[in-house]
Amino acid sequence: MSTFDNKDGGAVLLAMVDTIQKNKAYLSDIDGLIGDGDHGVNMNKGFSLFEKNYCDKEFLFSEGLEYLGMTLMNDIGGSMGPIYGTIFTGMSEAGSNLQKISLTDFAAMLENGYKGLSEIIEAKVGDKTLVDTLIPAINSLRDSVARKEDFKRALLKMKTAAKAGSDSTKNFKAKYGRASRLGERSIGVLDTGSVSCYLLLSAMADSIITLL
Amino acid sequence: MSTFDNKDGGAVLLAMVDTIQKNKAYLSDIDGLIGDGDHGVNMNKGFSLFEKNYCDKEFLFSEGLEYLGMTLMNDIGGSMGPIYGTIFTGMSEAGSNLQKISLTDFAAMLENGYKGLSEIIEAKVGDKTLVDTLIPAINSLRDSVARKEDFKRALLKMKTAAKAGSDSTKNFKAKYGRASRLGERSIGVLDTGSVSCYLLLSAMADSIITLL
Amino acid sequence: MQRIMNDPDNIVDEMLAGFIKAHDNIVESTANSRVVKAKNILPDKVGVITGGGSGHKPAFIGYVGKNMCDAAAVGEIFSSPTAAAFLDAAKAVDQGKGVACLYGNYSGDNMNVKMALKMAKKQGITIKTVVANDDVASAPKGQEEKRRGVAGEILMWKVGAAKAAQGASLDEVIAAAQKAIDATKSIGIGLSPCTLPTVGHSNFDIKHGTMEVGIGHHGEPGMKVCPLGTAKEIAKKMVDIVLSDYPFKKDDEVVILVSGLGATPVMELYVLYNEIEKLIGHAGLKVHKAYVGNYFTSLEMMGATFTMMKLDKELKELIDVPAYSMGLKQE
Amino acid sequence: MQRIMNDPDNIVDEMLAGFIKAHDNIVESTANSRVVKAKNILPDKVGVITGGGSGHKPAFIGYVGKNMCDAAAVGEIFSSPTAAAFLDAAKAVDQGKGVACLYGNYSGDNMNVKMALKMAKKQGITIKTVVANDDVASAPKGQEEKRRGVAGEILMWKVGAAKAAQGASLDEVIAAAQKAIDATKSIGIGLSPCTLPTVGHSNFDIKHGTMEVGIGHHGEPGMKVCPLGTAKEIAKKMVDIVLSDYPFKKDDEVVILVSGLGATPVMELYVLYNEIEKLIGHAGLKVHKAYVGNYFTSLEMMGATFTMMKLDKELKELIDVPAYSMGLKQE
Ligand SMILES: Nc1ncnc2c1ncn2[C@@H]1O[C@H](COP(=O)(O)OP(=O)(O)O)[C@@H](O)[C@H]1O
Ligand SMILES: Nc1ncnc2c1ncn2[C@@H]1O[C@H](COP(=O)(O)OP(=O)(O)O)[C@@H](O)[C@H]1O
Ligand SMILES: [Mg+2]
Ligand SMILES: [Mg+2]
Ligand SMILES: [Mg+2]
Ligand SMILES: [Mg+2]
Repeated sequence: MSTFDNKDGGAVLLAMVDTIQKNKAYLSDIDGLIGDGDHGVNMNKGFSLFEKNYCDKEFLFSEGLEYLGMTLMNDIGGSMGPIYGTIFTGMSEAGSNLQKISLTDFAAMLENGYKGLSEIIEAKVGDKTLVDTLIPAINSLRDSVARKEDFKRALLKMKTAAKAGSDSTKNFKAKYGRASRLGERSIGVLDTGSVSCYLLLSAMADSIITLL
Repeated sequence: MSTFDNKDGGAVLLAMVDTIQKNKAYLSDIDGLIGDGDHGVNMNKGFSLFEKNYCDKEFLFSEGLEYLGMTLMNDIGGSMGPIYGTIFTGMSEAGSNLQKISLTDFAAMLENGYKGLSEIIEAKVGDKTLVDTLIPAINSLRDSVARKEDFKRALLKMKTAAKAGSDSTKNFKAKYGRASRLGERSIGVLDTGSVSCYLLLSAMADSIITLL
Repeated sequence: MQRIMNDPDNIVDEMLAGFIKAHDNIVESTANSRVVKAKNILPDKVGVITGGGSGHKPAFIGYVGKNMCDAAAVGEIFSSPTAAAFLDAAKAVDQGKGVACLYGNYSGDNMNVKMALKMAKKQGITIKTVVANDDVASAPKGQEEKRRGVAGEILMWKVGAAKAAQGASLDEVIAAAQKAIDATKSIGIGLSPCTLPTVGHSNFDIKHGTMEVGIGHHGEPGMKVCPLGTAKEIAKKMVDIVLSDYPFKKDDEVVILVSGLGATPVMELYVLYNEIEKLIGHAGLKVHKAYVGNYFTSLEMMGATFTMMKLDKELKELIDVPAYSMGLKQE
Repeated sequence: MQRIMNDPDNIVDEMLAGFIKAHDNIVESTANSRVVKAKNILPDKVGVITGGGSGHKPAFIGYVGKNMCDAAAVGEIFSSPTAAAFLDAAKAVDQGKGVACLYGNYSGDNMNVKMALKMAKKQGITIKTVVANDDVASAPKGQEEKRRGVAGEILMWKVGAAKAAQGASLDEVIAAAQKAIDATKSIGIGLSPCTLPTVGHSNFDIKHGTMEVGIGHHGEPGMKVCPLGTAKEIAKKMVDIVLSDYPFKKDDEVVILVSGLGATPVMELYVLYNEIEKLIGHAGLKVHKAYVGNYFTSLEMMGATFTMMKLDKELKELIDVPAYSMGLKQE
């Protein structure tokens, strides 16, 4: 199948929650190297709150993204609240009228998520932020759409691209967030936001694949 | 000679100033072991101020003690101001009508100094304070008076008694001042106030001997 | 980490509970537990709100009170409040005359305020903003819009809130607050780092015997690390940087604010002010009013900030309006 | 030692110069450079003075002001002012109705005040004293006269000064201040030591992960060293010690003062107060008023003190009198 049902997508959200919870310590540890060591804590707080508030409710994939996004925005604050909140609510917006979600739809959703994000942050590729994960992922999906590739294959390629994007942050100097304090000394270490972004995209991909 | 002229005694005061200035670092170092490390600084401040204000004035021994005592009391504060201030003004009071100062007079002066002190502090022999120096010195002088000893010999014996008294503080547990914080751990170290008291008595003795 | 706390994850909420109980004559809680509101707000006036991360006491909630901010949104330590908190703060004090949101230039705060503005618009509430950017060390001259807000925010709040208390319109309040922050320059020096309770160790260091000139309120990097100078030398550095960033001129009247960063003994702030005041005098400026104390801290960082605001007739009058908040009480 | 200072030997004088410049609406200097006096003292009233070592900001000069102390004698850091300074403080505020000298129980202060009293007598000035001894940790029950004075002094000053402002006689002022301190009990916990500027290193240590219960304001030894507890546990320890030292009874109204020792972030003081307030509530007491902040510090020590005063009608009325000093401003 080359689509999945929007109404089955609740599972995708739970997979995203799960990966954040499992990687809480890992994300904080990476943040500890050049940031303030709280990224896993921050993310876990928001995702677990979403889980707590919505675990016994039924929702579409697009609705779940809206709920998660609003939870992050309304209860987390900081930078992560608006950043991931904007991405997820942006995705939700672009998918809200869909019954079935195709590769083209999913790519459009993620693009709309980034569109919202780009209105509130300045970071570009190479600035050592989660943008370094998000943009390669979006480009990979866009490319797969152009090539009319299979949804599953596209998702697997997106994972690879996101991973490479996240890994690339090792080579960059941080320009935003607390790591920017270190300047040159931030080189050689992953950006924790790019890792959490990869983990989330990866969880989405794996979970969607089971629904195809 | 068994007396010295009160009017020659200004030199004794200068010898006292000199010993405090020379031992500033030493006294602070001892205080640093179990106190707050400022005894040399405190003493030097007071004695040097006295020197500055009175170095070009003529004064009797008894007057000089009054000036020094008042300087300590009026400009130093803390505990040292009133403690040494009281001792010196007390000595001055008992010697103020004398032209010549005999061993008996000197012993009476020091005793009167301690009398004033005992009205403002509670420390007794064995409490690891300058009282451990002062009391043996006074007892030694009193003993020499009874034995009708020569002034010089009495002063030399007083020095020995004062030194032994100061040394004895090593065995005691501090009960007053900041060293009391350490309790048992204050044992094994000299009390800095007992050392400054010994140095002052010693300087007085040596200087008086040159006037006899 | 020698801290008086229970669960570090709850430190902000517990602090708020204690704060509201201790100052129930000045502030009260609202339906949003992360919004603190002044008691007895004057009727029929423009609302004045602020908000920011925690760990800066008295900022931000310490500047909620009579003739000061009407409400503040509270974030986690060193982390922006949520958009919802900014919105709820505005809603809690809106009397139909609009709300001035006066906050500091940090990316998290900018994002959350931006989103709050969107939501407010949908709900028919008018919020206008002034973004404090008084920290001259955080971007070069000419790029003032990139600069962070630091202790100068207090003077911005004082002025904006006093204007609102006088019955001014939203645009007038915004104009006064904007004028205040435009006339206000700050510089900080850091002498020791601080530790986030949730993290347990500091994520930067300041070597003994050195100081970081231009450090930010969360340990953001300064302009340079220098050997620790005397109070006189520190004052000279700070005054030079501030004076050369703005047309402060002979005979100008100024307000000075010297704030500790947390752990520096207040005695030293007075020693520093003593030196600063002399230099200001030599430059021919007149100190109209001085605030010295722990006005805007960064947990237990050592160091101080120096802030100077150039007065005109309006700013002077507004600075002199009495105020009564936890962090600023003035007759 | 990361300090903002010039010559450590001049730190007190430079601090005073800065303080008097910054607060020239509240205080003024006197002929004795170590005596700070309130501006515009009410005519024809009993004088109220205090004095103590430096390094405790806002204490002592921060409590000189309107309806607070009329003058304070200033000592070196952690060292008593001179007898002459106490005497000059008294002379500066004596209006022929006598002077109440309200100070803390330390051997240096006792000696110097004693000598000041002698000199005052010779000069025909009547000084009566109240010696604060609120620190329950510093001597066992039954030996209250040996106890040190700590943050409770602030409540003693508040009460004594308010009484004097109401036109009371010297004996009435002394009686009110004595009643205040007799009804006031304090306990401190230390979390980190402090360093005297003239010395350059701390002369005691508090191991990480431990706290010293009952520590004094200069690092005097406490009752015991315990593992560092949670805010809840710390509050429990402090409240238990204070409640059991005095007949605080159900339905008593009390004033609570939680002061930081210097470097503990103010946020934590509110977390602590939040716990203390709950325990006080459980004990059936009613908090009439709470002061939370850095009211009586010890340079950059970490830790906090908890002080509680039991009110009667007179004390309550006096505590509620408005005041305006650098360290305590209240409407
Ligand atoms: N201004 C910004 N623009 C883009 N990304 C940012 C910005 N600030 C932070 N980030 C991202 O957030 C991550 C850190 O998140 P987190 O640790 O939760 O927040 P904080 O930096 O406030 O502690 C960084 O690794 C980076 O990817
Ligand atoms: N209450 C006291 N009674 C007697 N002697 C004291 C007392 N307090 C301090 N001393 C003496 O003073 C000495 C310390 O003096 P100094 O270091 O100048 O003062 P401080 O202890 O205030 O730093 C001690 O060694 C002790 O001999
Ligand atoms: Mg982080
Ligand atoms: Mg963070
Ligand atoms: Mg000392
Ligand atoms: Mg000492």
